[in-house]
Amino acid sequence: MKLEYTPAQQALRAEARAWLEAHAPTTALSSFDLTREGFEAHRQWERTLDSGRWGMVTWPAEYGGRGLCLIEWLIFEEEYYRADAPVRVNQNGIFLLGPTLMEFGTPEQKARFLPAMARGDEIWAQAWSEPQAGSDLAAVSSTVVQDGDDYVLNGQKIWSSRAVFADWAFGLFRAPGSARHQGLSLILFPLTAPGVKVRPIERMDGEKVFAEIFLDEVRVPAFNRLGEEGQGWEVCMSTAGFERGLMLRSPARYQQAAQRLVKLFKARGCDLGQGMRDAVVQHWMDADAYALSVYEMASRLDAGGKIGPESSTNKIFWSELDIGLQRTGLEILGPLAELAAHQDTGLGGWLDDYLFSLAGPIYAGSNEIQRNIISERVLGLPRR
Amino acid sequence: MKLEYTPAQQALRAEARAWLEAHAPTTALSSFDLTREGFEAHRQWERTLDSGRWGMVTWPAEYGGRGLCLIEWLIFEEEYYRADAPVRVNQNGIFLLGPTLMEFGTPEQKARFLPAMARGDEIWAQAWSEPQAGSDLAAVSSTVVQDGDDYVLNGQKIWSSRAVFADWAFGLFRAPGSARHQGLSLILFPLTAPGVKVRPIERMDGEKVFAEIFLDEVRVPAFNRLGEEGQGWEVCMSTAGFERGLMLRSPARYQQAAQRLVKLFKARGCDLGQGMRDAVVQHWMDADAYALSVYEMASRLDAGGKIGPESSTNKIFWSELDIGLQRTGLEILGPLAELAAHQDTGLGGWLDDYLFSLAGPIYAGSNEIQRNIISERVLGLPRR
Amino acid sequence: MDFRLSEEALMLAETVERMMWETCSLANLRALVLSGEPYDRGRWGQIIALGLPGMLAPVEAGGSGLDELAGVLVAEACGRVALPEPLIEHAGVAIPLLAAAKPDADVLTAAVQGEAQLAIGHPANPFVANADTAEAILLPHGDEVHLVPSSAVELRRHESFDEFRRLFAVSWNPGAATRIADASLGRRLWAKALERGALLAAGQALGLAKGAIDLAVDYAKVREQFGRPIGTNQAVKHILADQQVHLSFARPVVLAAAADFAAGDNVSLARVSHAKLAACAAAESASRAAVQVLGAIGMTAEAGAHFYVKRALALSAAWGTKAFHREQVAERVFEAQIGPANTFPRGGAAA
Amino acid sequence: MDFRLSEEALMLAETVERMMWETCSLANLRALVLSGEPYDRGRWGQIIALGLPGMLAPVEAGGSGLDELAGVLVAEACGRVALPEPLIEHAGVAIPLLAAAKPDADVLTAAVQGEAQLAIGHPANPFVANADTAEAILLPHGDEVHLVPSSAVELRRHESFDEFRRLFAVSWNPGAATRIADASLGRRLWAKALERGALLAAGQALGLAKGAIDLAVDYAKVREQFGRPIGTNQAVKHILADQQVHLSFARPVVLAAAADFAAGDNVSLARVSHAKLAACAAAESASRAAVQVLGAIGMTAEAGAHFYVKRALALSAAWGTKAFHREQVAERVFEAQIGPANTFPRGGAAA
Repeated sequence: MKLEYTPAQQALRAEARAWLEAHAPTTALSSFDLTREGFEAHRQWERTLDSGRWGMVTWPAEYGGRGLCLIEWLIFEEEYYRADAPVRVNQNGIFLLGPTLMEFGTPEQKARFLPAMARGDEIWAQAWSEPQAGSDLAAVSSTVVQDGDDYVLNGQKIWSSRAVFADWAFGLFRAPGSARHQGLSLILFPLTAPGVKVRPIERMDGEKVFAEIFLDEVRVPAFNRLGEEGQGWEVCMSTAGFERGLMLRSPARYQQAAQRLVKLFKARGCDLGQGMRDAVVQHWMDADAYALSVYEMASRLDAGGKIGPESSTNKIFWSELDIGLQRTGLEILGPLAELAAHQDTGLGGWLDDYLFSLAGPIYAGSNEIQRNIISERVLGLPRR
Repeated sequence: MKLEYTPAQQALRAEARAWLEAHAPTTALSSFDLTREGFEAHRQWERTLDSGRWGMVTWPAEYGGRGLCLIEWLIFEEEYYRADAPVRVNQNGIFLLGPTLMEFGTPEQKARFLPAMARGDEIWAQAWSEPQAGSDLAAVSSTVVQDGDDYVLNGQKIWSSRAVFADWAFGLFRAPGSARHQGLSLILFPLTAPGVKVRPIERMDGEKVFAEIFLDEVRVPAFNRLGEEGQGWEVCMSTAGFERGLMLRSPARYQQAAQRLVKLFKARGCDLGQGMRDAVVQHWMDADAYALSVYEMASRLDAGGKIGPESSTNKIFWSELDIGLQRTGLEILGPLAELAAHQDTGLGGWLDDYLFSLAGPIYAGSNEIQRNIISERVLGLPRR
Repeated sequence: MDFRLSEEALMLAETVERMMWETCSLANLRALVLSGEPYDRGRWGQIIALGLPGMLAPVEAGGSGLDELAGVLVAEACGRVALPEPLIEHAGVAIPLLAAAKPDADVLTAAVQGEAQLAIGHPANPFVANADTAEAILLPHGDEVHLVPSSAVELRRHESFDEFRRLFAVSWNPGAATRIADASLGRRLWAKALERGALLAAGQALGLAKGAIDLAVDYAKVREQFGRPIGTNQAVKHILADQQVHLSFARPVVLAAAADFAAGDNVSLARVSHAKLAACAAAESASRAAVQVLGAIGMTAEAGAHFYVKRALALSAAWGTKAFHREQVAERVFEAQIGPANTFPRGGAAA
Repeated sequence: MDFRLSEEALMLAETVERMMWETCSLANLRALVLSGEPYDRGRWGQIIALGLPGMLAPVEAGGSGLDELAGVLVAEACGRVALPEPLIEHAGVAIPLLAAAKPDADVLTAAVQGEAQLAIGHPANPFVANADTAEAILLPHGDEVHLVPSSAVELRRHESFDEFRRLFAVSWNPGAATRIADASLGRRLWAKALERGALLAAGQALGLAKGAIDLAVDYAKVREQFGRPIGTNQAVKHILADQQVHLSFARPVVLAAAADFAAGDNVSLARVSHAKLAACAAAESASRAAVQVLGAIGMTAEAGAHFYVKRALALSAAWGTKAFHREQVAERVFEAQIGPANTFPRGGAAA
């Protein structure tokens, strides 16, 4: 064990810090889930990141990345959150589709999709879920049928993050008549294709975080199938493991939130009841524990280890940490907590983050599913 | 709603208070689960209670009781705990077998068993569980076979409270070959009968709270069957509902514990961390909420209502309240918490009560079972 | 000693509940959001028809003269459907305050009849809820109470995430003409209003918890995953069973606090605070459980869970923060008689 | 930056674990309780054979000179089987203190070789554990450190409910002959000993949590109720999954605290405290979960769960209470640099 950064790692941190200080927006961009303008402002930021080669830092250099290992990625993320830089509209590309393309894509597919993704020219929505398939993803029923050199897609997707304003989407489609995990293929399709209709779903606070996608005889070239025909489940599981596990929630996010919470408490903590200080300290500890645990996991993976079912513990821990931390922020705000916009207070953001946190135990496999996974695959308890 | 006591209720309280002040032991009796001496000292206290007609206050006068309604019982219990009077060694009789006898017993059975129970001449153990039947009581396999005017019992019981020193026991026995809820009978048997062997089971702190009972060709008269042959499940369920619900844990117990906790905190709360005061207040509130809820339930039952599956919420609430409260007591004691005997400190009792509390979520149907009951029978969720 | 609700109380609760169910479905709530209207005039008409605006007002003022227990039951029915109209603050807090301060105020009669709405700017709350539809607002100046016509105030909207809580900062000029209670009386009236606000928030919170549980149970019965209703999963069952436990041990506290409200001593104050803490905790927990059981759909504006999430969160900090109420309980616990014989210390059981 | 354990560390852990599994089964623990002996001489011999008593002692004193990370791994292996012998206090706390205060003490060599046991009466702990089998005891007089032979003390037993923690109040007469560190040095040594005691208690607690989880999992796989293993119930599964989550997010903290122990600044102190809090919470929760999963049998002296319940409870209050350690973390949180770039603030990342 060696808990010091190498000189190269320190140099990376310094470089990232300097670049972010020079380039990160000084005022918050408006939400990419609320308006086209907000979305495009975030696309612009993706382009700026790309111009500094800070967009896809874990990708290989040939696709616009820096080939950073996970420890280095953590360092970059720490600096990114320290700089209060914008949330990544490109997230589905960076963490979900990008790595999947690199693992399962043909050279032609990689050349076609990865650079455009890195540049922010094509921003991706995910299209996993369906009305009858939530935590039970194998129940998807949207279909794919080959017709000459094309695929024809039909069906309905739901809970597609970014789909309202994004350019492309990727999703699982089924050969008609196939059952459960068989006959699935992962298909990429433009959200502008004829036959695609996108209906925004408003989150409880009005942000269009999700959308439904209706597909009616949508025609894409066979080129757009990622992985083998019928191999969609395996491809998708590799992506989902990635999503659940290490990558989606970087510890810096919670460390920054814990820091904000400490500041808020210092500013307003005069008569908050005696337990509040303990709660603030506990959240800070949990954020720290999450960071240490991710460093440990990153060290293992960088050395060639595989991410296994223990990633489910991550999902549970960060999602509960997030809710608790945001809730304590609201608690400190007291009767100001319910304000949707903090016109004068300078105390904004807690409510948004709280609402966002409520989705944590639900998406990417509900925490109930994660607990099943831990008990069966980590602890070895019998399935039934 | 009328939250004042009637003059009669106030008079009852005054009478109980005066009697208890005159008669309750001023020093704690030694445990009835540890030595024969402790057990007999508690039997003696039962006799004293009976002499004042305070032993079986909810029983009809003809069996040595006062026919108190539940509200009056609550008042008596408040005074009993206020007086710090001994834990009742007769508990299985008062709350489990007594009421069952009154509901299902023949006049002859009542005459034979109830007065001796009230006088403390016969102290009862319960003998429900078996090694292969814990929360799944219908899995009992001990047998009962009629032989002329006798029943012959065989099998093994476990987790029998009081069985180490008690005189009699009651338990479920099965007609050979019968399945699950059928063919069960509730049989009363003397623990001194030939063929009965009692093996104490030590609790983790050495107290012999439970025992195993081995029955080898134990012969009892058919008179000892309570309820109809094969009706044992129904009889037993009526008893178990009673056990789970209102009666077994009187709110006064927790109110007294909360009061002790407040005293302990006042005495030692100087540098206990800021959240401890909040925790103490929360436990007090929970004890108060439990009391109010039981008063509400008692009012309904006194007016002819029936206790239903909502009694499962009681079980969960008091068992979790108890653990939390005792644990906070230990927390306040800090490094003194682990002392089994508080020779000099005068702070004893918390550890015993904590260990006792750990059994709360387990016995009389584990809290997991109670949650099933609430979700299925109160909320109407589908069984499977 | 009888903890049961009277026949009249049960009948009142049933009547109000039925009206609420008929007029305030999820579809009604959604339609109101889309309409941009501040409240539903049809439903307000029904509320008037039942005489609810005047429920706690003295009979002399044309009210029904009901007690806080009745108020809590009505509040519970309102919470159960996440009622958008400000009935509870109007009828439960503002009218009793006005009736105590200035029983001959013109607007009191109109308010009791539901023709005019009253808003209240209590010092414990940073904003005045629903001031825009009020005919007059009760406002503090130091400890004084002022009754200010809406024509004499300037309102600045602060957006609550609860679309049905329209919050305003109020600018106005205090003067002798608007003063209806001096500082000495006002201090007592504001304190009483805070307690009443807290108690009725607790009543609403009970309803919110129940409404959220019902929503989740109904969904869990029909939504299928892995080929069977999700409600067959023990994990889902136990989440909801726990909510039922919270609710079961909050409701008697709220009822007892209401029944004992008039006493106004530290025992009664502590119980109101306990009621607020327990009921709001139950509502917040149940509404979050509903989101979790509904899954992604629970996060949307289309499903109803968010109405419960938002109102539960808003009420838990309104009318006194958790810290304030915990301290009010602590004062009883550390300063007054406690222990087994003190559940109802004024009921003849003083230890 | 590499969070992985070295080959040597892993090998050490494996060796000690294997020895513990072979010599310290549940049956061994029960037999020891029945024997009335203070410890198992055979197992102590094996512990000596592995050189564990001297693991943290300097090489000059005949020790292995291992670091705190090694100490934590050994402590974890001890916790996993709820080891009765006082190896961790002896080798992990007392010997380093003695070696720092009086490296030429005769008893040091014997202690390093395991021939003599040392006990320590740290001011943070009200009693001296296992003083009856010690050859000498390290005791405080004000801030001074004294090394007192067991022949010069009088012991009074205070019964712990953990049958393997034999606690004593010690009467003795301080004098120049027994003093091995003056107040100024002593203050630092006692502080360091407290941190070391806390860190190694955290290490043991990790093992306790793991041991308790294993016990419950093994039982849940075979115990049948309603015709199938209880481990097929989601309720049981999720209780145990939660324990695994607690453990997973305590262990890296303990390892990081050990690796950074030498720094001794407020960052390192806060992490030791965090490690103690998180690991003891995981141990207490897991041991209680084991009782719940085992059901009534979990409450008995026959099943092993109680060894974990007792040790977890005892360790969580020993070597600094929760309040003390929370405050030590709070000092860092409120006084020092925090935020995303400060996970390892001495690692070149100062913000």
